[in-house]
Amino acid sequence: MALYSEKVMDHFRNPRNVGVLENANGIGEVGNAKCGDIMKMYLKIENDIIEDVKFETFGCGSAIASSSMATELIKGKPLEEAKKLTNKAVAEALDGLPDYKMHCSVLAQEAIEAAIDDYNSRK
Amino acid sequence: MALYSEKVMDHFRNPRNVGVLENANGIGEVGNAKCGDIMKMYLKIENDIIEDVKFETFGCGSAIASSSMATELIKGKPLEEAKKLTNKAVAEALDGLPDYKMHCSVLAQEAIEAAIDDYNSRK
Amino acid sequence: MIYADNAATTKMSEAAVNTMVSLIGDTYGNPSSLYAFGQKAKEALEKAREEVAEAIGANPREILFTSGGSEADNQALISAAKLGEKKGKKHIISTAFEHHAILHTLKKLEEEGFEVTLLPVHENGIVRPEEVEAAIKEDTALVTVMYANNEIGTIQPIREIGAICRKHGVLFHTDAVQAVGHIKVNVEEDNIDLLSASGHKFHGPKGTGFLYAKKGIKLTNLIEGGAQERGKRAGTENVPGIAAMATALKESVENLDAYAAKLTPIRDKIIAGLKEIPHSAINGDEESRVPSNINFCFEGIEGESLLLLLDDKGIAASSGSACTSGSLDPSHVLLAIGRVHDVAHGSLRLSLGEDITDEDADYIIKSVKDVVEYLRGFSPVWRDLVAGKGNFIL
Amino acid sequence: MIYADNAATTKMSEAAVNTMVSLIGDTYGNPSSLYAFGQKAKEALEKAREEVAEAIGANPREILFTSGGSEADNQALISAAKLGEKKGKKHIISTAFEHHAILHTLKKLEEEGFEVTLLPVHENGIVRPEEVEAAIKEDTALVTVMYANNEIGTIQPIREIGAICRKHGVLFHTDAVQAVGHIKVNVEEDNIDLLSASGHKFHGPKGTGFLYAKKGIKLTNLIEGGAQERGKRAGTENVPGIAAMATALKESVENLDAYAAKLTPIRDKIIAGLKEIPHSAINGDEESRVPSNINFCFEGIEGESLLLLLDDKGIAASSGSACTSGSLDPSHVLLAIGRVHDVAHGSLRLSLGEDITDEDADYIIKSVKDVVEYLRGFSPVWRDLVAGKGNFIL
Ligand SMILES: Cc1ncc(COP(=O)(O)O)c(C=O)c1O
Ligand SMILES: Cc1ncc(COP(=O)(O)O)c(C=O)c1O
Repeated sequence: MALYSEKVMDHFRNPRNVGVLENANGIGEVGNAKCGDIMKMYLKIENDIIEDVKFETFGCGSAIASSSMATELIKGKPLEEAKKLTNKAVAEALDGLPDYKMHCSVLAQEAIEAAIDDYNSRK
Repeated sequence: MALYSEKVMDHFRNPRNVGVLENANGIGEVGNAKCGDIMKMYLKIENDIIEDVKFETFGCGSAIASSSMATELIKGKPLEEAKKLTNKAVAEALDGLPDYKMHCSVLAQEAIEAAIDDYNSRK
Repeated sequence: MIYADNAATTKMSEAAVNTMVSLIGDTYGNPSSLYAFGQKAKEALEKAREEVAEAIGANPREILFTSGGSEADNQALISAAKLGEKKGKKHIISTAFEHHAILHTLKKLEEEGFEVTLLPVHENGIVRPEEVEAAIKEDTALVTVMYANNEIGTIQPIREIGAICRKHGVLFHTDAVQAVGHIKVNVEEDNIDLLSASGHKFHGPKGTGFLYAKKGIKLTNLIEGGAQERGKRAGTENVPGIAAMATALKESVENLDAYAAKLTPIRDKIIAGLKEIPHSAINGDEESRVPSNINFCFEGIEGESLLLLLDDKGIAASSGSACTSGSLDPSHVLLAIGRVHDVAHGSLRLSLGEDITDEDADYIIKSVKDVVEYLRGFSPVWRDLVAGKGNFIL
Repeated sequence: MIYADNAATTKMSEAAVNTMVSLIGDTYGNPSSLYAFGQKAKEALEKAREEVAEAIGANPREILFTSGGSEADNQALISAAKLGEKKGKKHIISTAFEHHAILHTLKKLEEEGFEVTLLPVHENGIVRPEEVEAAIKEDTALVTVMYANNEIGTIQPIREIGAICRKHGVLFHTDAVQAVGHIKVNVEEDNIDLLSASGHKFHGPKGTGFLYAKKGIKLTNLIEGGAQERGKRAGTENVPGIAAMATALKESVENLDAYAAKLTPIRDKIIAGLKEIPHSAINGDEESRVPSNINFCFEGIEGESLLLLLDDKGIAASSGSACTSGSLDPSHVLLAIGRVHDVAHGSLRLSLGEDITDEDADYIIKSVKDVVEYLRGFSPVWRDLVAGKGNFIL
């Protein structure tokens, strides 16, 4: 009955893979400040593997936690697998999100998709 | 702020002149059971003086207290004075009545009036 | 003092007071606040909702907290009326002896074009299910029948009425203010769509209550504003009060059997004792009656004076006398069961609490007898009856 | 914990708790009951009414107790609308940044055919009396302007607005929920016809409030039923709660000067401290502001995450961020003073309590600075701004 699960609070308080990835070869940004959520994903993809990933987020607790969890879920994974990451998987890995915060997990999925699209477009 | 003044409660708890006056020469009854108040006044008038008075009342606390006080106010008084007894005087002598109970003092006045009328009609 | 007016209000239970005081001290945050301290209040609120729901066999999402029984009654009726109106249904069935929170709301709805049928409650103070069924029309939007009457304590055939309403697809509301916490109430088994209750009637705090609305029934706000209570009742939630109400309800419901076992014989003893008073009569069915309620009419006396003299003897009770309300008419409930004005004025309600003892019962019987006799002693009405001028009604 | 969310709710004062607990124990009777025990409750109720009336310069007969500020707001507006309607007046003037208890009720009235003008509150969050006057029309039934805003704490020129309303014979209501008990409010001097207040905002209990209605103004019931509150608000009165509210109000009003003397410098110190944060801005006028309120926007960050991290540091605060409400739009108050969405999301409200210390202020300043810097550290918005992609708004 707390606002967020322990997992969400952990990822919010100690976000993994936060910051800028200088040598990223796929960058995606979604959301807008007007709506109160922006996520930016930096991917370093090599041999179709997500070698490294970082994120920056302007947003609420669950937006930060969702980005953090999403990076964890794809880091070191094959590109094909990362492509298939769903917002539901992110939310589940966080032990759930309040209904009205599900859009944060959607943003995380979309940020990764955008970054992969960017990577593909650079090839 | 209690429901009734001390005076009302005193006259309610220890009604003066309660009962039937066997040798009454003026009897008045007003009100009706449907409305929840009936007062009956018994007067013994001699030489235009209220020599004795008794009452019976079916009614609420303030009805009983009003009858009691009314009898006190006229007992031993000249008939002319008794005739002039107003409900306001009864209520004032009781240190006031709640607004919605003023009709009880009116009944007391009317009961005395009726008893005097009865006395006059017997002459 | 023997407090025998528990239908008017009850004393808060110790457990309820403890819940309240502890939350006031430790959990005073606003449940809408995000920080942990606010969320603690939210948890207390939702725990209370679960407890209340469980006590009446509902789902927590079906419980809306209000400021009392009156507010719940108003909101239930307004909501059902709005829903009916949308479908062109503007007929409401109720009974002649509902609480004013129902009757006055119905009157307001009548002014807005609704048609209201008030069913008779007969001499025993019980609505007949077949009469409910017969009154249902094509455009009936709602049936609202109280679970137990507040003055005469009669329990209504709610389950049967509920079943009839289900059969005809009509919404069914019950004002269960005098039932919840006193007799078993289960919204599922009793086929109830909407139910009102009030915290202070079952040892919870004053200023608390709840409305049960079966899943799918859209409520209309009485109070607009913040998004509290799923947007259906604005205002910062009285968390300590609500949680205390839940504590009291849980306690009461767990204790229902013991409550009935303790009170029923004492109630019946007092009834038997008061029946010995000549020209008296019990009001309302003797069997289908909450364990706490005793209601009598005594011919030839008036209720307020009876009450005040009982008060002097340390007994707190109530009356349907007109004089207790400032109106000219005695209780509409007593009139509805066929008591004529003359005797309806002379009524007495005793509503017992769990702390009543057998000695209290003896004392009550004796005191009522004494006071009735005393008042009859100078009642011109009584004198005439005894003298054979006019007939006894009772 | 430093509780800096007193605009959301306050802790009950010790005196208020004592009043409540003592009445719950000794005076739990129903004030409508005739016996002495019930009349004792009635006395407590009427004493509370006197205390509340005195605290705002009213007559006891002008005070109606409600379940809170929202109910009082709803009833005030509905009542004034009904009165206006009778005279063919169906225009209401209010402001863009009222509480939702007002705005949503106005919306309901609009649906019923009323015309509503919402005045601007300008950058400083203050309504201009001359704009109120200019908005008054032949058919204006009511002007309703809050006394102090709940988010940005700005105090409105109530007395001037009241005088204008008197001049034009228009009813004037003020939602004084954030003012009563915090700054001086006097209905007589301030030319107020209707005023709403809420107990839990000045250290009284939750679930209590009151509506002041100047003598002669006929109220419309929100809750129908019993004859409580002169027939204008049904439901068994929450005497312990009401009396506790009166105790708290009396205390607060007696303490107003000390309260302002204590809080104002601490408030201003925090404001000065937070201004040091680059690209931040205070929301609302700095002078005409309740002593407890501090409200800032910080560019490049979002409010909810700010709040949660302050919570981790033991500071309970609030935000107008959309994420705190589950809606998509940030606070309508911040939008009303001209903050664009982008920065309105990044707002923080601190509302101080009397127990705040100078050290607390230092700690709050440092904590907010740290958290804002930390969040900006990984905010893509901030990165872009710093990199010169886009312009700073603040
Ligand atoms: C200005 C204002 N008006 C009305 C209210 C509503 O008060 P309550 O939540 O007590 O109903 C509040 C508080 O939430 C408020 O700040
Ligand atoms: C049957 C019934 N309905 C409704 C109410 C109203 O409850 P409250 O006074 O708590 O609003 C009462 C009690 O007065 C009642 O007995």
